[in-house]
Amino acid sequence: MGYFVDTLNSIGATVRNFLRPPVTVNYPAVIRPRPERYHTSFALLHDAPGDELCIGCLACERICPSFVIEIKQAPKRESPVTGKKRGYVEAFTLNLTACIGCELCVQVCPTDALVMLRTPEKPAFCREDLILDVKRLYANEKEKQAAWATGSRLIEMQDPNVGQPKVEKKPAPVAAAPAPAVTPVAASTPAAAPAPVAAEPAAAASEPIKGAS
Amino acid sequence: MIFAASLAAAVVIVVLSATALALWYERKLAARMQTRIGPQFVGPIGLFQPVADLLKLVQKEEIVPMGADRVLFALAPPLTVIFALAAAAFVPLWPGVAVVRSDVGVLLVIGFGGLAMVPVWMAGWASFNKYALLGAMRAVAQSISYGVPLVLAAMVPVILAGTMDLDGITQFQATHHWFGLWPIIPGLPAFILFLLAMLAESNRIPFDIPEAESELVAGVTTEYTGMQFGFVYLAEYVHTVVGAAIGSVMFLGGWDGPFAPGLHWLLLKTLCLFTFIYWIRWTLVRLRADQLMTLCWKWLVPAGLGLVFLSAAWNQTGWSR
Amino acid sequence: MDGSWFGFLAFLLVSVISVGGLIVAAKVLGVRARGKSLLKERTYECGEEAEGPAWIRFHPRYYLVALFFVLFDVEAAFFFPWAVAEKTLGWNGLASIALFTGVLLLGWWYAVKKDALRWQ
Amino acid sequence: MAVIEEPRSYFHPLYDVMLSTPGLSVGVAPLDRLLTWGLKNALWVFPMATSCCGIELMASAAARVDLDRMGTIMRASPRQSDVMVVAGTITVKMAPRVRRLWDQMPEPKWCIAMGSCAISGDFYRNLYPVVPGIDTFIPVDVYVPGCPPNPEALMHGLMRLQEKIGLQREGKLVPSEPRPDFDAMVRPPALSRIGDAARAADLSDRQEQAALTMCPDAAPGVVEDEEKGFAQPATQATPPLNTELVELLRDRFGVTEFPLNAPPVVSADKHLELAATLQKMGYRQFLFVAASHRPAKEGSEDLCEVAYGLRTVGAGTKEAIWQVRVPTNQTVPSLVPLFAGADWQEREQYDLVGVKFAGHPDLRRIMMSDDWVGHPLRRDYPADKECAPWR
Repeated sequence: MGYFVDTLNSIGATVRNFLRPPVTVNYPAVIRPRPERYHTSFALLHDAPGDELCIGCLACERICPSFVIEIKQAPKRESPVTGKKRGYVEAFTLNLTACIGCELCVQVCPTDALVMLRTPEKPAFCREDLILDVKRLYANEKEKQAAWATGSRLIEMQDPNVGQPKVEKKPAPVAAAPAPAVTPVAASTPAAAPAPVAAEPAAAASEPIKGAS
Repeated sequence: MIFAASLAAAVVIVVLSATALALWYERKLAARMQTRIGPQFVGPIGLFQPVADLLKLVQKEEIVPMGADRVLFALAPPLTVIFALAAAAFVPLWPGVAVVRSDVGVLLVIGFGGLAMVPVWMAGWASFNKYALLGAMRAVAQSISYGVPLVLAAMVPVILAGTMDLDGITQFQATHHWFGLWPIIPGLPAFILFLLAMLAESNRIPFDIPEAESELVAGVTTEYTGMQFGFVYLAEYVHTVVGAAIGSVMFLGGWDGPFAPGLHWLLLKTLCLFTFIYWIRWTLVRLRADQLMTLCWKWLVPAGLGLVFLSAAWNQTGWSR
Repeated sequence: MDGSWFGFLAFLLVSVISVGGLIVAAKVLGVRARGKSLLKERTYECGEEAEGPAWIRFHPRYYLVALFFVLFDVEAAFFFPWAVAEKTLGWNGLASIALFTGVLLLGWWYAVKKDALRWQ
Repeated sequence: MAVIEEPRSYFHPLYDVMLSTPGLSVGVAPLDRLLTWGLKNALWVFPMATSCCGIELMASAAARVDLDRMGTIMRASPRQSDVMVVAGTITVKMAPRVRRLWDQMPEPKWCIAMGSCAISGDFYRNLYPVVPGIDTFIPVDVYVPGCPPNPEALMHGLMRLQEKIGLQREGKLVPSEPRPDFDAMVRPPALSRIGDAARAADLSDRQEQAALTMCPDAAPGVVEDEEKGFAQPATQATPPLNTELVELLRDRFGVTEFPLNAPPVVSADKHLELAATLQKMGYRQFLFVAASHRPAKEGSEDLCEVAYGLRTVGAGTKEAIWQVRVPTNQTVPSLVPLFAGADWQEREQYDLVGVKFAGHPDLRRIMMSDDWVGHPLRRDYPADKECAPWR
């Protein structure tokens, strides 16, 4: 008898599903909105005056758990924009075939040069097509949409003082402390966008707390 | 003679093309029940999907596994289609017209339905594959078990109409009442019993343990490639389409309908029954083998016997005249 | 009646032709592999080498099912002549077939009690 | 980006006949267009899912990204599939099975490598049991990058495959030219590179330093950061000594040393007797056997340490752990006659460390494939060895 009742119930369920509009997102025509931090491929960036941001410090190469980045440093030379002497890369090879998408390389980048992209990489016909060299990384900057995360944003995001819901009653001494003191990397690159953008994920994170209270 | 031959040809072609359409229809239906869209890119609203499938299946390489019985292996899939089709010859299309009008139509239809198990067994045996053999064994055990309630359910319209001629049964329904609706007590349960047994005969969900994917890969079809697999796939749908047609003839009055009795009513009823069958298919989960057998032998067989006696008693009351 | 069975022959012929046409199409349009692979023709067993012959022994429960089917289906076949003539036979015919079925159901009851109908 | 065509592994006999017949050769092109259309739009997938990418593969057939829209359904048997989607890490032991399933698929067939592990072995690619990319043993048509790629990416991969089938028909695929050398573009990863002379000379020193900083206990010299205050690792309470075992070992087995952080060493010839005694004393549950290898240094020979653990059953359970040290080429008496549970565990230790157990009924490899050479968890096993036993 229970089976019979369950049968009727499940038949009802399929009818209800039948009458509902399909949840399918019509993929190639419509692309499901990707989250801000959706990340797949990579790009190297230029700064506003047009100089390459990457200084060839090897931080990303060393932190990569999967050993996919390989950098060949160029000799130090003067920047055409600022005139100061700084490092450059001669070759930057990113082997996307073995990337695990952990975003650690973006996180350690001191100059916010390496970012991940929200536009996915095209599935390739051969393995070699998935190796991003300097040319492709700089081309990706122009062609594709970057993800939210940059090195400085990620570090600011981890700062407990940024983006907390303001508690007006008792201004705690911790909240009064200036944020940049704990984030030396962010402090050293003032070019990175500070508070308003960085507050975004933290605000998003605080949403469930609001809903719960 | 020429009329009979052309009618036969027309029925075969219509059934086969209806089956192709049914492939598309079923995929769309299933998709909508799972809040998906289903075939969409191939032709308008995915209508050419069966064509693409057919074209692909035709091109695939044929592989005969080592150690297989080559003759049986090659013969079984086409035979499944032919046997599944054969029952369609007895369906009355419009008043007084069927490809074959036989006085024992009901028996023949059930006989051809049962015969469809022979190539399945052949395929399972010839594949030289344990999954295929297990699948075939289960299919045959299940099919012959459910043969008994099927016969008993089919006997109810025979008793009520007093004839085994399918056209006679339809005419009786046209002049009196549809057996699926009236008399409600032996009629409606017998109709449900018939549908259940027919689902089980054609190995569809919820009675599809012969090709339970999680246990038996693809059942009897495990070793079949390309068009050989296509035949078995096709035969399943032909079986369901023809089964739905026979169900509508025996219980829903076949060609009978208001305004103008004829073929369109038969097609409409078949479509409704087909939809109902696939609705069930995409709703229910698979029964376990022991539940399946228990359901058949402990419940459906005595229920079928009871329905037979109830319908006989209904006849004797004289209310049907 | 003759024309009717001619129709059935035509029916079978057309279905054989259409199925045969598909077979021929598959033979003509089908591709062939360039090299012969021994692995390809091995029986599929989830990527493993098949162990032993595929024609294995089966549980006797299948045999039981076959026996029951023979019993009940033969009885059901006896029902049909009665079913057609039921209207004319009347209560008398009903009583006699009920006796017959009663004996059958007694056997069924015995089988249920003996647990023979359980799929072991 | 060159689109490279591998030599096709199948042919159309009909095309050959039509092309050689004068009047019919015109029909080849439209016929091919029709047949290719059929092939493109009914790609049935054989899911070769071994790990996390398999979840995304399943999701791609579900309602959100419904692969059925493009006519793709999953078939459980390779005989009815057109595309093998390899989703997940393929180990050396799995590779022959994948190869066999690939061979069992009928022509024409394609392969999609889904996710980093299938493409290149990902960060397991220099590990001994992992195949560095499935294209080392089966031809791959489309590589879908990601770890794992999401369902849309797989659908994109299938569309790229359709594109490739189309390109093949139009003859736009470049006939097999020498491929760019993958190895020249990417150097072999990992461990060997740390000792690379061209790299920063102090890299390994710095890594060591970093590791020490993380664990101040190990390096007494490291000054603690006062502000951040490295959390002191909680001092581990030493497990209560099993006095029963200590007495037994001291009195009957002549063991004198009972170090706090290592099990007592029992000589190999008395080891079986000890186990039997303990079993009679109520240690009826076999806990573990764990072996490790100590390469020869000056003053000591090549050793295998095999630790055994037993436990009493029920409330107030006690554990008895001891170890046996033997030179690598000698045998350790097996505990299988006493504890059936030791069977597979000893096989595992034999397989990975190479300890030989005397009296084991079935001492075969259990994890690595049967034709594997060497024991991968030995210290002298080359860790970054190129491994391709399937070749």
